[in-house]
Amino acid sequence: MPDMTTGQALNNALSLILEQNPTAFIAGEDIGIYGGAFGVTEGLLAQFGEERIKDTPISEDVIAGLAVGASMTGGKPIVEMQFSDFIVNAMDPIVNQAAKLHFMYGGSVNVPIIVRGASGAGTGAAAQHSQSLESWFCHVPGLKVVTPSNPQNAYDLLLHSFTDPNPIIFMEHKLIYKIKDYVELNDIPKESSMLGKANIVSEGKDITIVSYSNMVNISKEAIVAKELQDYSIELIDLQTVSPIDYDTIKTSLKKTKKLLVCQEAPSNSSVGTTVISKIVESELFNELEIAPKLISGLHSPMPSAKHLELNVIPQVEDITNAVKSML
Amino acid sequence: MPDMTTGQALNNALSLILEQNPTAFIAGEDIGIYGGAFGVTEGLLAQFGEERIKDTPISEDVIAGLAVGASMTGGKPIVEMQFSDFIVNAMDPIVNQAAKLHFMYGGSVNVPIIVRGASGAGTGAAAQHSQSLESWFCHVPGLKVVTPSNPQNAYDLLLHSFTDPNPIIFMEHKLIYKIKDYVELNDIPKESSMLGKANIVSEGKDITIVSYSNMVNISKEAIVAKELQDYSIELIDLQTVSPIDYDTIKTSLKKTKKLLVCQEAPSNSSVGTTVISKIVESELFNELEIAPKLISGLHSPMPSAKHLELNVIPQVEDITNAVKSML
Amino acid sequence: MTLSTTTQLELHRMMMLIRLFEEALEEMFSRGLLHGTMHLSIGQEATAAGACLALQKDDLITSTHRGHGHCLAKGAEPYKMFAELLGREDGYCRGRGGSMHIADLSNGNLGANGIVAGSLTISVGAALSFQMQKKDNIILCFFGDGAVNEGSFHEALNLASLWSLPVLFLCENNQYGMSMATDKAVAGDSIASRGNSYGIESIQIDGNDVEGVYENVLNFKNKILSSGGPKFIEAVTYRYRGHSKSDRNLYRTSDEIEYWKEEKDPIKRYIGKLIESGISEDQLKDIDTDIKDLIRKSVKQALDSPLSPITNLEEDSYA
Amino acid sequence: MTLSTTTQLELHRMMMLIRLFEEALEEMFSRGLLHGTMHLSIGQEATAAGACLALQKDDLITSTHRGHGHCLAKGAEPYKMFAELLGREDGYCRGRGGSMHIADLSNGNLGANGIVAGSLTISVGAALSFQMQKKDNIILCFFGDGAVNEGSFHEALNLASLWSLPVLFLCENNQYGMSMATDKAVAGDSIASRGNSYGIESIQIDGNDVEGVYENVLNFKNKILSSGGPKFIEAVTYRYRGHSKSDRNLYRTSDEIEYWKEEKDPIKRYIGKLIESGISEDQLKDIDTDIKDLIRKSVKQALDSPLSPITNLEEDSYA
Ligand SMILES: Cc1ncc(C[n+]2csc(CCOP(=O)(O)OP(=O)(O)O)c2C)c(N)n1
Ligand SMILES: Cc1ncc(C[n+]2csc(CCOP(=O)(O)OP(=O)(O)O)c2C)c(N)n1
Ligand SMILES: [Mg+2]
Ligand SMILES: [Mg+2]
Repeated sequence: MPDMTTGQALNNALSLILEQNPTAFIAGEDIGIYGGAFGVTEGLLAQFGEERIKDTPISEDVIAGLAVGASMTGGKPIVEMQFSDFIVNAMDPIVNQAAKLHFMYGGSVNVPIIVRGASGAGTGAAAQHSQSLESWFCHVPGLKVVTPSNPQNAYDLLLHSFTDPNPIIFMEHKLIYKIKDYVELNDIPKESSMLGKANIVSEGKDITIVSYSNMVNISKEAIVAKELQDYSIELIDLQTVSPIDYDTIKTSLKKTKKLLVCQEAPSNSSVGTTVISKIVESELFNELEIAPKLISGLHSPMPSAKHLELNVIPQVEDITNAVKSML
Repeated sequence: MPDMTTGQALNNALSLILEQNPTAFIAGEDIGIYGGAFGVTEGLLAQFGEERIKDTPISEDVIAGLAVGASMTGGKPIVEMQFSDFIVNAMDPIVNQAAKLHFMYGGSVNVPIIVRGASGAGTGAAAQHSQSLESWFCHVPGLKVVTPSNPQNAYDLLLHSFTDPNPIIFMEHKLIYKIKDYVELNDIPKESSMLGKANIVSEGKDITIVSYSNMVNISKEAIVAKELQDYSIELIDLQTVSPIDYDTIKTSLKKTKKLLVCQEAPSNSSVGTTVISKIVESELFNELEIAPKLISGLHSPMPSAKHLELNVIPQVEDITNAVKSML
Repeated sequence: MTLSTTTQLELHRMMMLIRLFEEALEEMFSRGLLHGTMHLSIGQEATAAGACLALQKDDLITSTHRGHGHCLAKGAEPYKMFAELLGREDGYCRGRGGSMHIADLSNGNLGANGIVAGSLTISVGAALSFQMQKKDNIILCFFGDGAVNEGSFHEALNLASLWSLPVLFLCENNQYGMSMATDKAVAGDSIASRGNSYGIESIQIDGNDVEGVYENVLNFKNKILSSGGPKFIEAVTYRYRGHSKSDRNLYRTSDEIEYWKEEKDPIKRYIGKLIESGISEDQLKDIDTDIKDLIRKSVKQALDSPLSPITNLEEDSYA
Repeated sequence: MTLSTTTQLELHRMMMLIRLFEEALEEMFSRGLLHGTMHLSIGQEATAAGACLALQKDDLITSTHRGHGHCLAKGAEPYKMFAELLGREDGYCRGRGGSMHIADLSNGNLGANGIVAGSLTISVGAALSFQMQKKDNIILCFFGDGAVNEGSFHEALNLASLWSLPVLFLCENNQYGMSMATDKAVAGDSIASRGNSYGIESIQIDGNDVEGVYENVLNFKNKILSSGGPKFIEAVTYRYRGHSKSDRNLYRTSDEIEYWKEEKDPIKRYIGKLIESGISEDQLKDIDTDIKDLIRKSVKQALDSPLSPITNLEEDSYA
């Protein structure tokens, strides 16, 4: 198997799911002949037909709502929000329905849906097409939130999400689609054991960087660059931001005693503040040698111009500088 | 002026706004003859007529969207989400439009709207009518988020929100509506100086409790009770949760060295984790004597049964116990 | 269509059961036994009873905040419903749902929903399952006149029509959405004509005529199963009680309420018809007695049953 | 209606300006000068030009992701638009909006919107302002055929009709929403008939006939001002280019595209008509030259102008 992009890896995962699960189907805007705005569903229409690759009108509310209804009645829907920004139009079915029905109906139903969407900035798509909204969904009990960062974990996390009995928000950062790497085409797992498990991208003992989604790649760039060459940095990719794998973070911090969190989303009410808060609320408070730090996107809508966009999103040098200031 | 409930205080503020601002109007479901599901707009229809007290169909998207359009063209809309849970149906106009247009259009427009809604649990209304969603809006650049806790600050904060040139999410906890107290019926201010300013509810030197919305009242109950009588507790009511008044918090912490945060919303990606994270990221990290603590609602939808609902929402004794454990 | 006596008595029995169930709830509420509010469908029983009795057990329904009638008519046990409203372990949702959110999967009730129009898109998804699984079933989606102005109504009807899904949309037009009169809230000709505008065959019927409701639902159900595609019914009815427990009824006259109670009550009308067609008053009285007995026993059993235990609610939030 | 030569030439000039403006953008894009994607309206110029020239300066419009034409036709300067797309200080939104989000308040353009159907409810609010302020103006709301399936379309039309708001809904039906053919996405008879279902007078017109668009918009505008209430136009047109820069056009045939280019091009057709009615080719050539000149100069000026300075963007987020 040659190297493949994250887009192709997701495509392979979807194909495997559809092949092995007759009740699985995909619905969304332009996912058929167009292959999805980012090409993730390319070729699936030809392979599986209109019965299972369902192009919808531009109607995000019913796209998510039909997933809820289908999942309650034996279907296994995977639906796409073309840009995850449009998920604002589907908040009722996701937040008031999917997230709550299992609990609200006393455990008598499950809502195993996956809502995929392209998130993040960096393509000049500006304020309404560049958001990283995963933090919202972490605030909602009943949802799990998954944020792949590369071809392999995108592939695996999608399969694990499919196996999970809960509603999953699956956020694919636009800039990871084109990342190319070797992908082991694993089978569909029996259990969704990967959800809630962080991945240690690189081991180190001087400082722990906790990150997720594309910011993992930016962090990696920073730590392999010459400027940080002399430091021993542990980089943790959360992979799922709800639930969060605190065990892995804590084990790391017991060693490094220093915490830096990096995310693209703005900081208020976010994953990053959650990680820092939970850590300092814990026994780790006494082990941290210096104040933890959060690098995040600015508290600003995304501008369209490239030089302004770069100013809002954390860059390699922001991470470099932060690490240096902490060591 | 006799004592009045928070509902009446808000009603007085609305009345004053409508009286003094011919372009101000109110729109929402059942706000006319019904007087609003919680009575906040009672009598306004009779006083100001259908032109300005606009009953709408059950259409939250256009309720918020019309506010955006009206505010861009000289109107001063105040719209009501009957329960703030229904704001999920208005996320596009609020998040993708109201919050972003000023920035996205290069400063050429303002969107001075107020979106009011009844939030929180405690009335047995269950999962879809009991949420505290303010944290979401704190995550969105361009919005301000206001959370009154009593008749006087509800009155004043509404007037200040009206004066502010930005879109405001104004969350009224259901349990504060009936709280009765003396209210000074101040004039409409020239500037929205109260937004972003916390209020020190009670001064103390042993521990700082940061809270907002109805949880301020629960905290107050805890600290005046016999069990905590011997401690000197500083209670801070944030009043606005975006932006947050860190100056007041820090000044307090320099004195108390101990931070307890109390909120009704679940903890992940919330106001509470933001406060703790920002504090420990700052120079205060070295001044805190013990780990900060967040008391929050459970990460669970709200159940309908009373004994289960009480289990999800923080209670007086949770605060009492936390304070004791920290002192 | 002439209905068998068994069916007729079943329709009557179900309307009575709904009425007496809700009257019992009212009484419990006034005694302070219930936490939270509730929405009573007293006066609207014919729609729920007529519609659900035209369905098979494995046909599905979705329901609304005003859903006690739908739930009972689809086969739920009063005991488990009372238990639910009282927060008991035996409640349909173990005390987590309450009045507004009862689901009864065992009888094909996918659940009441506290969100106006919240169940429309869900019903579309369930209908898609039936279509994909090639099942000979339909889903009947209940919603109120207030729901037709929500965006999700529009998206749901459009998609159901495009994809020819086996869903029967049933609008209970009780003429008010809370305080809002339907004709101040719905632009265009009528709610049924709005259904038509999506290319969906739609009719307006008397929602207080239980046999009419039954027959029209049966007819549309058969059409859906034979030729595919959704159908739409606007059933005109009326609610006697306030919207919820905090309603002061300022938006309508007591004359109007009285008129509907006196002239149009679905149960009263049907009793008249049954007696005309030869059913004896004694037969009806027996039914009455049975139901009153069932209600009394169910209430007592529910009150005597244990509260739902406080489990780890965070764990309960996930499957 | 017979239009004056001045108006006719203005309509022609505006279509040419839009076409050449977007062709220049294409060229700049291929030279790598532009960050991000864009949506070109080449082939649809008649709708924008005809509609906006029927408005007064203080009438408003809201626009879409495919909004360059609307913006120009409402009076924007090409220079400031180029500057916007290039992230320059002089851009209409100081480089913060880009192609999809240009607002030009000075000429009554409340803004393009990246959210499909995002501007419909906004236009309702603006119309409410006109109504409350008793102004003799309308707002014209542009949106695509894809937008009519969004929930916000439904809520906006319903409310505009109920409240008799002075808004003219103008659907540019270019027959595709991205890859989705309109008739696979819109249930019911037609988009215009959907307008009718809200009690809104609605017509379907040839969106590539610039005079027809002009006259119908003018007519509806006058009706709105004289008798109140919204109106609805479905203008049938066609886009030649892909949806955005990443479109491979797999969902339609090149024959179809060629047919529209050859037989139905709004500019070509109008030139034919103008020449028939006695306007000389020289006159048209002069206009051409003027526009080309304007475009060339504007591009150069924009490229030479300074980038938008990096200010404190967090502060810029608030008024
Ligand atoms: C999305 C949403 N908006 C508003 C409400 C508040 N609400 C509950 S029921 C109701 C009226 C519903 O009217 P209708 O659909 O006619 O049903 P009815 O109550 O008459 O049975 C309203 C406004 C809600 N529950 N959900
Ligand atoms: C709410 C929302 N959903 C989806 C999109 C992605 N998108 C942008 S344009 C478009 C097609 C719009 O079609 P139409 O309204 O017909 O306008 P056209 O592009 O044909 O001018 C889509 C799906 C979006 N921008 N907003
Ligand atoms: Mg109703
Ligand atoms: Mg189109």
